Amino acid sequence: MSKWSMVIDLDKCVACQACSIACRFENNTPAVAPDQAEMGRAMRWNDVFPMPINSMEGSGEYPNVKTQYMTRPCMHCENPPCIKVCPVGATFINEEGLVEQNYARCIGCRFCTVGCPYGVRYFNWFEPQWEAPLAEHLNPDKVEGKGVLEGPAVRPRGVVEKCTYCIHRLKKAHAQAEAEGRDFRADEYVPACVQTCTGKARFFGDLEDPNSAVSQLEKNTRSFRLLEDVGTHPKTIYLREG
Amino acid sequence: MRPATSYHPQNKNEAVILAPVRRVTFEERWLWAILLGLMGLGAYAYLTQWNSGLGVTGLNRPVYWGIYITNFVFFIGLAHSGTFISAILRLAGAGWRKPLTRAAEAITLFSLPFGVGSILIDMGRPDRVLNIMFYGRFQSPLLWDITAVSLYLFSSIVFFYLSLLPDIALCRDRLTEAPAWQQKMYKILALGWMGRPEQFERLERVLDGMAIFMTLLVVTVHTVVSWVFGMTVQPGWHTALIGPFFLVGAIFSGTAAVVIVLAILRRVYHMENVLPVSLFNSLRKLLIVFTVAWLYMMIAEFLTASYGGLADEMPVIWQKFTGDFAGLFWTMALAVFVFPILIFVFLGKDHIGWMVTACVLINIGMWIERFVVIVPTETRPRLVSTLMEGMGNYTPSWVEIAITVSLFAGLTLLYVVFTRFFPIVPIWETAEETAETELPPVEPRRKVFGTRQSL
Amino acid sequence: MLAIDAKDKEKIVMPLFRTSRAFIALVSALGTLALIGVAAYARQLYLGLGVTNMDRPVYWSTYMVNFIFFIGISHAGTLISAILRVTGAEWRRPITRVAEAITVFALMIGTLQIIIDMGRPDRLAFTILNGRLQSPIIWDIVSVTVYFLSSITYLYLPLMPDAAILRDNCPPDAPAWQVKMYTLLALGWRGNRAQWVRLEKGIAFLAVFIIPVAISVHSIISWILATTVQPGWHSTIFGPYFVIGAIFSGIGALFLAMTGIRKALGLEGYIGLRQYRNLGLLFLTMNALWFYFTYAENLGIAAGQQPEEFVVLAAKLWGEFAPTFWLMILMMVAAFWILVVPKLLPASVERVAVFQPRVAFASVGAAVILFALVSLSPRTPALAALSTANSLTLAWAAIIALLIFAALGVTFWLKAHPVASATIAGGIVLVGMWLERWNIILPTVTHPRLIPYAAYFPSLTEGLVTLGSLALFVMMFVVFFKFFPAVSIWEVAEGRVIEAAQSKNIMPAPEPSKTGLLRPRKFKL
Amino acid sequence: MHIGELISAFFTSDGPGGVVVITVVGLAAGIYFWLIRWILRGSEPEEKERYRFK
Repeated sequence: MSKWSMVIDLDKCVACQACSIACRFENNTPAVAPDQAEMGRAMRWNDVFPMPINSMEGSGEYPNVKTQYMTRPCMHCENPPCIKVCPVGATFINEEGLVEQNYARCIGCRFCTVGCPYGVRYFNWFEPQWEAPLAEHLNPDKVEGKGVLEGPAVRPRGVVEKCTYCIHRLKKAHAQAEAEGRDFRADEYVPACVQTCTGKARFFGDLEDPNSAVSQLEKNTRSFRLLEDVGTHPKTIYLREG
Repeated sequence: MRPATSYHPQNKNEAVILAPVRRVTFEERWLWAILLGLMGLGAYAYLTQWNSGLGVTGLNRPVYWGIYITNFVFFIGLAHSGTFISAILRLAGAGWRKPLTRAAEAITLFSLPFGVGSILIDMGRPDRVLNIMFYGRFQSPLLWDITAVSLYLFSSIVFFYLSLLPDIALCRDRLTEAPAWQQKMYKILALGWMGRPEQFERLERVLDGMAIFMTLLVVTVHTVVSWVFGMTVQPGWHTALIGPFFLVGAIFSGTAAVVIVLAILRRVYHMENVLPVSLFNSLRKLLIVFTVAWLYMMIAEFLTASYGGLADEMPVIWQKFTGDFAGLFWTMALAVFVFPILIFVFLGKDHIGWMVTACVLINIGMWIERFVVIVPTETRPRLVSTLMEGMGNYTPSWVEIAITVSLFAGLTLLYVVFTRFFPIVPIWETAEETAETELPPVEPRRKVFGTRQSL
Repeated sequence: MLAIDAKDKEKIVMPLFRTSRAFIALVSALGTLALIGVAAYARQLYLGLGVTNMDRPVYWSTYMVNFIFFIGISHAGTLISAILRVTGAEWRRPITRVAEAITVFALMIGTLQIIIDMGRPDRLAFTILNGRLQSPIIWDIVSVTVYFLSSITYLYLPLMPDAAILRDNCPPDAPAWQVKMYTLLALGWRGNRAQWVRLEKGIAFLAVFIIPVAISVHSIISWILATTVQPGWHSTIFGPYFVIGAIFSGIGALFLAMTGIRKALGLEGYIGLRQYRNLGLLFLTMNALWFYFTYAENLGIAAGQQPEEFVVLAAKLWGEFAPTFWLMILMMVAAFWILVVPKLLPASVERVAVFQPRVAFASVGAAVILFALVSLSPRTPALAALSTANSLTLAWAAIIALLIFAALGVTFWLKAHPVASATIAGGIVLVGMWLERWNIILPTVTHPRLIPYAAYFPSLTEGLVTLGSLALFVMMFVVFFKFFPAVSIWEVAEGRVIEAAQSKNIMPAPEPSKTGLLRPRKFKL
Repeated sequence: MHIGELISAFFTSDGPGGVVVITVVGLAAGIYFWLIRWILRGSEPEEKERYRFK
């Protein structure tokens, strides 16, 4: 009944990585040892990296060097190549258009990680652990049920995980609305990275409701999506600089 | 009460073939010990991986699939040699295939479990493997893969067992001085095979029918294994040719494995007249055709991909030709095409030593070829800049190497133990028929059996 | 003076000197068709390619389909004469000449199509003068000419002994020029041992040489399409896919030619059921391989669902190319059915009442009516109850069931007439393969990445030229076999000698070859 | 329910895939078991009589 989407305005983004850190704390993604990070096993659901568009030609010689950065949460595609290949249905698209991840069912075959053209998925190579102080401050929220484990609950070893637009916040907002006996309003649910963005560069909302900020910005001339020629129809929209 | 003796076709090399089944030499025990040791090493490596997670391997992001999946494809490819030799050549009625059918089918039978095993080793949560049965989604190529490979494993066990049946009965009746439990095993496994002409007739008909089914199965299994890569949208994998390409590669490396095994059997068990040199010459012709077919597939793939020059595909191709995997790619090209075709054409005739070297080169090359198809695509994803400077390379850890070595050791161990208990060359098939004229290849054969041993 | 078996002489040599009225009527009919084609081409040459219905973006269409189709047919010769000669299949002997003739004439007509398709045919020499090797068209020109020259020699070499036989055995009233032609073609062939040994060596070498050339010809033609970045073409499977399709349509053409020659010249004694059965088995393997490659190609695109590629695939499956695509699939399935099911169904099934031809025709009629109902009718109340999608699916399922029913009805007639069923299968496959090339070229060309969609339907000129080139192909074929023996006399005679030898003495089971003694090697390996 | 949706649900929903795997392998097991019994029953004397009466 709704299609959640996120717009990131690269003109206002200062690449301060606040969104990346907020996402890691919100979703209990484990920090890995330096040698593991070097092998590329660091967990950064909301990665910040140089702009792929013109990064081929480099960004000029010193001193007039110019690099552009972009942050890349999960695209929550409408035609996701990862869901097609999952043999056990551990990753699926729910009726709200979010690509969810059931950590209780994932068998760790890593077909989805290899199938995703954006490289959005991460794998728990080892049993996740946190140093002493961090261990107490894990996010207690849980989205669990019989044979279902989603949301920020600490994931076991050997399963794939990815940004889920903070699915636990959506579930909590729904529960809240139900408790108060009114129907759910779209602006009650905002992922952690949108909430903490210092430059107010991130907008979140329902694409299906025409006057939400996201649908307005989608029609903006500066808007573009990543890898549109692959046919995945991503729902995370970017606004070009300048 | 069934009559006392059963009938067995007369075969002049029977003594030579049954020799290894009778005596167990001391070196064999040594060999078994070494192989078991290697497998123990592999088991230990897998145990560390089981306890502490896949982190112990060299896999990382974005290289999620590495040596384990290469092993998976390689061993399933190896498994096609048995079925190809016995089923397709049985259909084509090539008489020269008879002595080597069981040796080839044994490779199929013993390499398939290790192929399936290396998928389980590669899984992050092996304890949840039953989820596939409860929540299987048939849209995923992995499900096609599991159905095809388990059906193929099951059918090749039955196909192997059926062609072994008359020989088990022969062992049951001939090897009277074997230890008691071995005799009992023969009696059970022979299922009361009497060797009556009607039974042989039905066995031939069933084997012919199964040969057709197995040929179709060979084609489907390896195409489905390649579609695990073909169905994604990754630049190096999403090519339509990946099906036939893997199929030709599988049959090619399988036939090379058959030649190696036959040469070893011939030398160790002195079966010079059972496995004549003419056998190796016909295999040589077959291998020449496959080497050229394999080169044709490589040209078809890389010419179309590199000529088109799409922005996503080129990084993967440069990665193979000149990038990190150039060394591997060109050694593979030499090992699989250049040296073998030279050896086969100029040196291979009547010379088994050269044939074996070429085939060993081919199999090493094919293992590298699977590796070079799988890993470079992962190191160059479409959004290349998502990789930080250190990422995008892959060095296997000791765990992966130990497990790979133990897989090969397991295959040889199963093979050696099998030759100890069962005749490796089908005695009933290579029995002297009345002079069988060389009928045109496609004529349906009705064979009349040789002089029957009187009651 | 070369002797010839009396029966062969009567059956093969005599017809070459009698011109029946039926032959003249056939040649004149084909001649007029060919002339109409030439006239249409002359008009196109004079007025320009505008007379065809090609436009932007449809720059390649019917002529390109014809080009691939005819070069495809030419692979019949390679498969039968070369591959079977190399593998030593005895049953190929009577049909090698027919196959090689198809190769040569199909190649001529194929290259003609390219010239017809060119905007400035008078500048053809530029491809030689300033040809660029990077372009696949130049590879194509090189490979087709090599293939054309080698297939002409491959046709001529076995023809030399036959020409010598004809030279020595032609009847007294034979026209002088014909005898002189045979003497010239025989090049003084005396048939002594040295000449035979060299001829056998020559043919053996050519057989081995022509196979890679033929495979490279059709792969290069497929790479003309595959090396572009057009959505439907840029797929790596095109190489082997086109080669398999070519051999497949080659066998279909061979079936038609064999039956035609057999009926016209009464060669039942030479081209027997054994040829049809063995060629039928090759036909089935190629049919199965063709289905495998088509499935592999389209499944990859269907699973990847990349927008440009999927648009082309959707056009084929349920878009405007659905009729031709599904017609092609129906034809290939029918060809497979014709040659497989008669062998499988046990004779006892024939007594069941449902498998009668009249039941078959009834169910075909019902299927056609239902098809008309589905495709033309507005929403009839009967179907309104179910949602349109459901009713359409059910209707199509009913049509398919009726067609299978009809096919079952015809099976026993097919079983009774193996030669006729093989020819029907061959004819169906030829049309099917022409449609297959149509379904590969047109959907991609009409659905480019940026330019809006453009419909295409062949114009009258293209139709006439296609018809004309087909008539020309058949006319060349008929005229050739008016002057040269349809069955190579010496090969059949040699085959008879081998067969006699084989049946008399008993060949022992394969002993280890004498040459099997291991030659000492320098490297002690 | 649209037939097309039924078919796509069969492929995409999690559950029927496992059933397909088990039925395929189970069917093969049954067929092979019957085949081996059929082979071993070859030319048993009483077998012949039963055929003749039918």
